[in-house]
Amino acid sequence: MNGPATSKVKLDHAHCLELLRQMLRIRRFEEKCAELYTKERIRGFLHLYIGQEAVAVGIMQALRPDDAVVATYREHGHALVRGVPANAIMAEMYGKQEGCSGGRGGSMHLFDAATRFVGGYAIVGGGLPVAVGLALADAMQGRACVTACFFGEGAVAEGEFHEAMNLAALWKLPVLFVCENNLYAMGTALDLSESQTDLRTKAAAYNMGAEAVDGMNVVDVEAAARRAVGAIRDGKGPQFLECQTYRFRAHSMFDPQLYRTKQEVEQWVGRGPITRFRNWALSAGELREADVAALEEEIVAEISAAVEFAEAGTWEPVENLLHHVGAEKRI
Amino acid sequence: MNGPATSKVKLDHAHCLELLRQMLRIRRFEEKCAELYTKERIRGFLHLYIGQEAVAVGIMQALRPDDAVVATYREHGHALVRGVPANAIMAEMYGKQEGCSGGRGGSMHLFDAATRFVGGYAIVGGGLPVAVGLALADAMQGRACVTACFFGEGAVAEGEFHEAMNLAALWKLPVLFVCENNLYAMGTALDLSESQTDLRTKAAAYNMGAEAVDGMNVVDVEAAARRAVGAIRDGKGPQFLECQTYRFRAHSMFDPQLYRTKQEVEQWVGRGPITRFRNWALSAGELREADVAALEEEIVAEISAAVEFAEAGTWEPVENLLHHVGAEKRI
Amino acid sequence: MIQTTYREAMREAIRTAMQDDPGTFLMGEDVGHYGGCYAVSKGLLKEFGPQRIRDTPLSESGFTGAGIGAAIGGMRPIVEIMTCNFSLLALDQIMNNAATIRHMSGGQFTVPLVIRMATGGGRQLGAQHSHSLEGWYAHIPGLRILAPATIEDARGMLAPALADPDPVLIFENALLYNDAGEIPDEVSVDIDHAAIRREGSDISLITYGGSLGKSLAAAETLEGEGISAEVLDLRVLRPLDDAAILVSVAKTRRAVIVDEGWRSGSLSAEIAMRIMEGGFWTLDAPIARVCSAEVPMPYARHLEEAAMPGTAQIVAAARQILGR
Amino acid sequence: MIQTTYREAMREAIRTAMQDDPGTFLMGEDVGHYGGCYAVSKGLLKEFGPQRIRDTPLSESGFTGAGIGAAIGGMRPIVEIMTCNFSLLALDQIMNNAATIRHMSGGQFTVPLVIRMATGGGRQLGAQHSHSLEGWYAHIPGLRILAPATIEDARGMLAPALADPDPVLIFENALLYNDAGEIPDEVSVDIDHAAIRREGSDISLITYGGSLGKSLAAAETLEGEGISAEVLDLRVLRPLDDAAILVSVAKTRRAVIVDEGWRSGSLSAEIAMRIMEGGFWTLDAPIARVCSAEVPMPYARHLEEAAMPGTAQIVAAARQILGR
Ligand SMILES: Cc1ncc(C[n+]2csc(CCOP(=O)(O)OP(=O)(O)O)c2C)c(N)n1
Ligand SMILES: Cc1ncc(C[n+]2csc(CCOP(=O)(O)OP(=O)(O)O)c2C)c(N)n1
Ligand SMILES: [Mg+2]
Ligand SMILES: [Mg+2]
Repeated sequence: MNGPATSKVKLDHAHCLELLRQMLRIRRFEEKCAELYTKERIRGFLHLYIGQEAVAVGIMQALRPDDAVVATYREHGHALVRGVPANAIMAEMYGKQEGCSGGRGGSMHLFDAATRFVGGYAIVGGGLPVAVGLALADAMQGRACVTACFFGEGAVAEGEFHEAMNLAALWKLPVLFVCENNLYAMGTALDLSESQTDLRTKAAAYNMGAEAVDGMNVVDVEAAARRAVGAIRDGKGPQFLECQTYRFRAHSMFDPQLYRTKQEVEQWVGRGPITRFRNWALSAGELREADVAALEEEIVAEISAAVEFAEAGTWEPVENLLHHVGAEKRI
Repeated sequence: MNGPATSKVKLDHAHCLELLRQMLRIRRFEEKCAELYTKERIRGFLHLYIGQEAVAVGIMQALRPDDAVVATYREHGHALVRGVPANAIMAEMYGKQEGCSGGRGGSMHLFDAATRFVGGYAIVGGGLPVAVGLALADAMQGRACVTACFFGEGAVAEGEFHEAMNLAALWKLPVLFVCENNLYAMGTALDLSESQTDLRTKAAAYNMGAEAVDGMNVVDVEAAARRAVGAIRDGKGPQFLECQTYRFRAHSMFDPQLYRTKQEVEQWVGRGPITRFRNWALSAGELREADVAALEEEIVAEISAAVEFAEAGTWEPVENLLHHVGAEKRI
Repeated sequence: MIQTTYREAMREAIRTAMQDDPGTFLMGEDVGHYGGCYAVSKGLLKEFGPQRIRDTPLSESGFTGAGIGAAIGGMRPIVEIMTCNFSLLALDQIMNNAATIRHMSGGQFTVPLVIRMATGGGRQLGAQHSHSLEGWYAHIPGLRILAPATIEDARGMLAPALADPDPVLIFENALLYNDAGEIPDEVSVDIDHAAIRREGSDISLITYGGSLGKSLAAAETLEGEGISAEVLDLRVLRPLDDAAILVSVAKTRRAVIVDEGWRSGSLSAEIAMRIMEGGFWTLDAPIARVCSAEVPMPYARHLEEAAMPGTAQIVAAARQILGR
Repeated sequence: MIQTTYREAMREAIRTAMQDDPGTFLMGEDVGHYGGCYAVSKGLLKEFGPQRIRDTPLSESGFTGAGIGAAIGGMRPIVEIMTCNFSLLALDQIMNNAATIRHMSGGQFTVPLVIRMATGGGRQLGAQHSHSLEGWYAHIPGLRILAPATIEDARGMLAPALADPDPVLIFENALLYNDAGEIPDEVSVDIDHAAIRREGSDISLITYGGSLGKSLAAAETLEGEGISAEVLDLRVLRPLDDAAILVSVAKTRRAVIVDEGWRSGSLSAEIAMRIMEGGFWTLDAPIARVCSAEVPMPYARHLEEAAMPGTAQIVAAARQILGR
């Protein structure tokens, strides 16, 4: 956990604690989600982020409150780290009106105006043009904000990726394109979806700055994110960041995972971002076992509170069915 | 007209005559079309190829009869050189049932099964995926054919370009992507549509072989096409060829050309592919004035015959309106 | 009164919208340097500059989605898609994002976006450039669909569309751009109601967009035959102004719907069904419709004419209903 | 008879098609290594290899267009688009190319392509994964639209679809994949006609796809109330089997149309209009319809259920028409 990459990251006790806290919050939150899904409290599709936590946590360190975030259907982690209350996220997964999208969106469509979390999008690639537009609005209104846009490597093949990348670069818009390369799009390995698997070459085709980073190393991700966001704020235009990571769980709860071996998964789990960072922080003396134990306790409490909140949540009256289709005056 | 580029091109009298003949056929044919458009014999949109003749002529030299061609709405020249009879093309522009598309397609949709001319497509970028599919069909059926796919530089920004390029490269399909970079997409200059204007970098993003060539030099284009098609036939996968050229006329007959200066146009007209090649061939002694005069005569004859044919053509009975929507048995 | 054309009226509407709200900008292919593929935005680049009159690359999905994001971000974008034929490339952004984001976010984020596009056939542009899809778009919840058929609506519909907190699609029939006529100095129209363009008592001709002129011409002819036809211009295709439709049919007890869309699944069917649902017992005869033939548009002029609704067909349909 | 499921029947149909014609291949996202997003193609990669069971990148427009080109080139491709929600990304290829190339080329080039996609709501997948667009696609000339609602049709429709010289779209309602039942050893069905799934004399319930089961259940309930409901499964949404619709309504003189599409502009309107055009005088009551509410699909289960056609609503609509 050293070398130039870490240079810009102040790894003091407080920060190490924060990085670990956020990664653990995601991990424990989603483990609970998986459990609740089997109990049918959460329905629909459930895409777990477990294994990729270092990406969302590392990137978010470089963002300010007035920046915007656009994510995918695999966005619980991003929403949590961005500051969307666990209560509101869990209630949304339950479909309760206390949810962050009022129960209308569900797991794939978390939204939160307060933190400028502009959505989980479930059409692969569909969020990218929206992110470009958010950045355009910021630029035209003279707001020095960045829009961080997360997507998987599978989205790179979509025409919307191509059009959004070109537009952002052409108009020098403040967008951070974060490609979470977890090697698979559902069951399709990267080399079955891209003729050129070095994704930085894509950015080059748009004349856009690009970097690839070990997405299992939260410090490297944070450092890279700070460099990229810094470049964007310095007016160097949009940046592309490939975070090389891995999805430990199935694509969704319906995936038999015929496309990869147990061994491959185990190897990656061994390099897990949380274990790795925790062990390093402990050995480096930045954290003590007690700190970690305290964190775990705090997080267990937060999550059980979230479940209670969701359980206690209420169903939107069915008479409201046609709400939120258009402005009230129009319906 | 020498250097390595010409190495593979046998510039004897016969071939020089042929190259000039084809370029002149396009030029004269379209000059006639423009005239007929003002007389309202030809209707709809009319996109002239004048100025870009060296591209279609140079590329077609590298194709065999069993290869396929996919083009755009600016495709009269491609169809002519490919061997679609001038009579059938002109009749199509008239909307007569003797036209190469039976009068159903018009200027933007020339088709001819006999020469595997699989169409003019009027949705920018829309022909590319079709070309990939034609190549896939050839590959799966063990036919050693190449599909030449022509499109303008404006199409490069479309998602369909991105998806088609990746698919072709991923599956190593025999497609020759010919990008006719005439610097403008209607009135939009390349630097207003692409953040990276070196189009070869696009091909690199798909791991596809690419070359840029002077599209005003028919010999250079032929040489590049022979190299690219050779590579494809040698199993090296699809190739991308950027032909740098210029459109002498308006985008369509409705274009006031506010976006470029007369001087710019004149400069390019000075470098015109026909004048340039004719003068070279004359000075090189490959052609004599008498040859050129004879060509002009022959072509004038061919075109007036085409006009006569079109004028004499007949209107499809209106009772046939619903024909060609589906197979007869289905209607 | 002002003497103008449909094209100039639309340009004036854009210009005043740009002047009234610094958050409004126009984005699309060739809206700037070229002057607009139908010359609607001619001169605006010079007046407002490249920041607010944005030429885009050929990326319908990309810039439509950017318009959605910009609208969420506080701007009031006008996205111009050259023609509805190309809007198919942006349909994911339109249906899956523009129409759903308010709903998916539980009302937290709204998309005050206006998308303008040319529509319709009749210019011998063939099968890929002649679609008339506005009625088809009217199927999508979360969108408001406008079809300005008069110069006044061309001038007046944009302002309320921009004021609408939700996405509004404006379909401009390309054959109307050259229509010339007079409009009031101050145009103020709503985007909620249909409008009776001609009063009548024997039969209702219900139409919109490019077919209004043909319907009015048919009514003229019918009058000569002693048939009093009312012409209702829907103006707003979604949500439909049911009341106006039912009131007219309750009066005339007969209707012909004129719709440039392909017959099957065209908006004409929805209108007929609404009448059946709301006014079945007032009908003296089954409703008839005149639509486009179910064929990709042929290039040949005589075939294209035969494929599209024509005044003669409208007159014939009306006569038949009235048993003449 | 064979005991099977809708999913297996579809897989069997693909397998036999692949065996019968070396020119047939399957192409789409995750059809191979993943086994198909709904496990329809599970095992086929092993059996036929990666040349004929092609995993594609996430490029709906690209591989759909490639399917069009391959069909023109002599193959008989089956393109799988995971769900109709994503097909919006391929609409340019479907409407502007697949549906028009035969016509634009004056009949020289044909597109014998089959596109399969899952459709429908009811699984709490929210606003971007719950569309039911088959009725909407039925608007497009040049396409044949199929909606297999039974295991037998799941097994039998693919062969004639592949034999068809023109593009055929098959919409598989995702809620049907687990349906289990018996089908004959040899299934042979056409792709031209509607089918009466239950005889009746008092009222016709006209439906298709995912709503067939609900309509049959409604008929069951109605029978208990002494109402004899006929259930007509359209099967083919384009071209519609007008004769079958008119014959049924001529017999029952009343109809309820059940359609999972959003109400406005759904296929239900077209069917009603066809009845009005062809059987107005045989109607004893206005036609009613039960459709999806005009709202992007909400995630919350109770709201999703309220948004979609339900058996109770069908029963209520029938009762009302019959004045019970
Ligand atoms: C346009 C589109 N096509 C297909 C799908 C179905 N689908 C959902 S997620 C997914 C894989 C996406 O992979 P990637 O972009 O790498 O993200 P990851 O799931 O790995 O995080 C697919 C094919 C979709 N949601 N949208
Ligand atoms: C998808 C789509 N968008 C817009 C248009 C309108 N249009 C027709 S040609 C053209 C410019 C294309 O430029 P380019 O690809 O460079 O080809 P060129 O006309 O220069 O030969 C445009 C915008 C179209 N036909 N298709
Ligand atoms: Mg992935
Ligand atoms: Mg160009």
